[in-house]
Amino acid sequence: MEEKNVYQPYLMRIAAAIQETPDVKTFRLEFINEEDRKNFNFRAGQFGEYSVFGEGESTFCIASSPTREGYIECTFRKMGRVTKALASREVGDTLGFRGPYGNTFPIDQWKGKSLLFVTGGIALPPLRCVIWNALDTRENFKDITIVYGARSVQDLVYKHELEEWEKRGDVKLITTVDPGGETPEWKGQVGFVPTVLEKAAPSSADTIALLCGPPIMIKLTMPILTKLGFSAENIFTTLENRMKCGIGKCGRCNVGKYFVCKDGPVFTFAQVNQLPPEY
Amino acid sequence: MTEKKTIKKSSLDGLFRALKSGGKRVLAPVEGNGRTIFREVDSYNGVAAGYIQTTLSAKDALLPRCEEMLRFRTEQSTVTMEQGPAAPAPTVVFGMRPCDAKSLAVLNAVYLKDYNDELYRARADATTVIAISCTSCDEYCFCTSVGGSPGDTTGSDILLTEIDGDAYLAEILTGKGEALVAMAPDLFAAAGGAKTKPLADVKVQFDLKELEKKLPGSFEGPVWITQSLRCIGCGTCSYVCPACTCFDVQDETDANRGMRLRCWDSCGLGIFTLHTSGHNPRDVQSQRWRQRIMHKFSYQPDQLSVVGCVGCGRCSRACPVDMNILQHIKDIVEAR
Amino acid sequence: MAEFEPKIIAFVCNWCTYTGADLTGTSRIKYAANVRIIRLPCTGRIDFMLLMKAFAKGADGIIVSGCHPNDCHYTSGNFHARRRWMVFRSLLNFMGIDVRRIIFSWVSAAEGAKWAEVVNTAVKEIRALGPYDEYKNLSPIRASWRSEHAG
Amino acid sequence: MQDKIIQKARELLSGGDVKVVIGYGRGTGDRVHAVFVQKPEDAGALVMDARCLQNLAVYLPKQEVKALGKPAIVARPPVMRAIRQLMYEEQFREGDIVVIGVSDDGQVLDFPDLKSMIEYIDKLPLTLSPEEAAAVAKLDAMTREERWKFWMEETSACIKCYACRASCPMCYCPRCTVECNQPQWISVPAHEMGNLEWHIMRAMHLAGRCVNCGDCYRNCPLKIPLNLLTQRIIADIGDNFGQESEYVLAAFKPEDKEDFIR
Repeated sequence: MEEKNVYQPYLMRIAAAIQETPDVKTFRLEFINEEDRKNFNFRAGQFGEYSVFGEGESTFCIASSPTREGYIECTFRKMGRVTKALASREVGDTLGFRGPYGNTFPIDQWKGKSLLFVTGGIALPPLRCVIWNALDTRENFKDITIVYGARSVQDLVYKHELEEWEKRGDVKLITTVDPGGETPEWKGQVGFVPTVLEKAAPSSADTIALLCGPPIMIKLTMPILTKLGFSAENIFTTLENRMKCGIGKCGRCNVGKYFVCKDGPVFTFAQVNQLPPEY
Repeated sequence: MTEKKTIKKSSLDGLFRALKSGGKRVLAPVEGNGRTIFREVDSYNGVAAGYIQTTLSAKDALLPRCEEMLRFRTEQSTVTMEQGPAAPAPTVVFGMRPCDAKSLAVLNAVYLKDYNDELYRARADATTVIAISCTSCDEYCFCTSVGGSPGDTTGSDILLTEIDGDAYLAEILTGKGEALVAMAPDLFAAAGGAKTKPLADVKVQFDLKELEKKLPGSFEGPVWITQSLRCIGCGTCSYVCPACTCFDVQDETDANRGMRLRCWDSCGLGIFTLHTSGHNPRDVQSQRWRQRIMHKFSYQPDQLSVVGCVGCGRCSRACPVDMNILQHIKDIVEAR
Repeated sequence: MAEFEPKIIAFVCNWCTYTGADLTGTSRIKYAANVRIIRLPCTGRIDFMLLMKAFAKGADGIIVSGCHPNDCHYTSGNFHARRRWMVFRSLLNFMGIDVRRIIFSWVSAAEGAKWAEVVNTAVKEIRALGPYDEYKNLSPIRASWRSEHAG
Repeated sequence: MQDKIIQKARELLSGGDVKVVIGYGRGTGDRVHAVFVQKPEDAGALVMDARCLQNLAVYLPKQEVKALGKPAIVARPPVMRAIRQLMYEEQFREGDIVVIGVSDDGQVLDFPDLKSMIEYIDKLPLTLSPEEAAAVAKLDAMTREERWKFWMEETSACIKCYACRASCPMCYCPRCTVECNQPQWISVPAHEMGNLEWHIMRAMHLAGRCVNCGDCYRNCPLKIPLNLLTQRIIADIGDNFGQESEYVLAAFKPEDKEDFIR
């Protein structure tokens, strides 16, 4: 007779952990309860609330692709109370997960188009979900271009996957690090993402752009994308506001009449431009 | 379906006792130490009367200031969920004002839309509201400006209105109300021609439609800074508000047992939206004040078809720095 | 029924009391095992918040101890601490918190025997006062635990 | 008195150095509230009477008020004490603020600089009024159990709206201890433990700094007598450490009382 408490997380076991950078970690989480695993599904762009019991919950996107079933992955930077606690957890430990929440990237509508991913630092994880989703259904898309930058070589996340993408013939990957962040062995570009993007000048014809990064990067990259011929309707991003509930109740992520958690987090820049600047 | 009966004021104590012995927790306004707040009572003795408005609303009954969301136990690397919060006690809230009863519509809209908040719903289901219509008001009241009235029945299960002869007219509005009457049927008499005393004369002070029309265009206006320069950024307005619903979530532990708690939060506090990185989408008080007004009078009407303000005037009464919401709204409506 | 064994948290300075407590051990002086020692650089670092945390987390009593006046490794840490303790103790007392449960002492590095005596006396006194449930049960998690076990 | 303040404000604003006068003005109903007068011709809006109790020093660190430029502030003795303490804590320097002083007997005081204001206020030691002292003594006279019951009853009414903190000129930290969560020093929710911890912490962080303006109590929506806590501390400090213009808890005397230490 008792209905499910919407705030009750699934119990998850850490199946694998990767130290991406000195302060960024990726966990692969598997459902402890078989029933939960069977009933669970999500789509690219959705997020969840990850619990460290006793410390609280933290919000991240699901960084793995829905095409890879049976587990989810999350990538986070050690920053506050919960992420510090998360970072101290190890393979085999139990965490909580609530979700999936929020809207999705309309990948189905992008069939037959090219995709351009522009991202920096810790903002790659939300797009990684889409990248793998697209790569796992590669036949549905034309060109796939990824422009990814970080402060330094050390700060690049998913280093192994970057290598893998590099080696694949069907992805054009441009990696860059900020001036001064390169190492002697660094073979990628040196420079800020907007500059590198402008130089690479990918075509906007029949292309969807996905832009995700720190506010300053977004601010400087938007004019470049516009110059390259992208309309605001064809540039997608995922917003990140402080959240507690993830389901439109706690009130934190309210921007204008929308809740980033419920009506987002995926928005086109045409939509973002209509929002009050409170994100 | 409204059925009308009467109940003598002298019978209220009997009613309280009947409710109590029938297994109900009865909350009623009690005055003392400079505040009138809803507290659990055993009898009608000591229940406040004649208050224009209680210091805090009865929101605590439906959305407690601190509420258990879930419970867990940790043993090394494993976590087990424990039996969650006990079912809320069947509760009667006596003496809400009609504006407060109307605020339940806002709580319902927030907590039951899209994702059903079972914690809230269980409390709402377990709660019966006996409201008392207003025969007096003060300069802070403006229920009639936001679609309410001193005798509004919205949200009440039973509405009491004073009649001559030290009695109340009882409008039994819902099945829950009927069930309460059935617990002490002898205390209620037929209404037959009962004449109610005049209700408070709360004047309409602004045009709500005009305000809703005006707000989206005034986001960038200077009015927010001007109005909120004196705002000191506490959460009083939100916490005394019957219709404010925002919350925080906090984990607390004792050795290997833990609890996740939900507690009130306020958009007036800077930390509400502060990211761990230090970035704050609403960095200064004027933005937070704007959010408060926009959320109640623009976003909620747009998204939930409900106005997030019932005109109880508590925020204005309690504000340390006289941020009078009515005055501010009037100024916004009148601004060109 | 077994005698109540109070949990006591001792906040001590690194230079005097901690070393003194070490001496108690090396001198093979036995003392009550109810005390968990937390070593801090100086009594000046013993913030009142630490004491509150100890009570909230279930301590029945607290010992705060450091260098005698004029012996502070940092010259004046204990003098500053003394003023704050005085104010804090008075405030707690004013709020109805049982200040008999907070024992302040000066124990030097040479006073191994005094440390044992301070601890033993504290344990005896706090045992007589009983568990400090009044305070620790204020937290909802403790309260719910309590009500379950009462039922 | 009011006319003198208006005249002074007008002069200051006309002079060009002062950009805003923080004072009291007519509020809604019969209330007064803080006003921020920026033009000499608006100075007539300033009010000064018995209702003007808010400690306006609370606005001095506020970002949007700072943005208006150099302030002059209407200051009764508690406000002057607050400014003195804020200066001691290096929040302001000489020349940052102009003070339009108002003495307890209603005289408008002309302070050419903050140094002269400090000299003035140094001569007025902070003591409790007989009524305040009596209220503190009443609690002192209770048993510990009675005091505990009293404060449990009072603090359990607390909703953690932080009006006490927000209205206090001494609570200017950009991040309050209750917002520090590594570790979580104070329980955030307004349950009995969280409330008690909050009020102990608040009072302790004001020890030796509180100017006894009474805003924490006046502005508490639940009328919890919080100022009794800081008043107890003021009395303790007066009794034990004497009156000093410097921050007494950053100072010490070798002979300070230690009868409670074993």
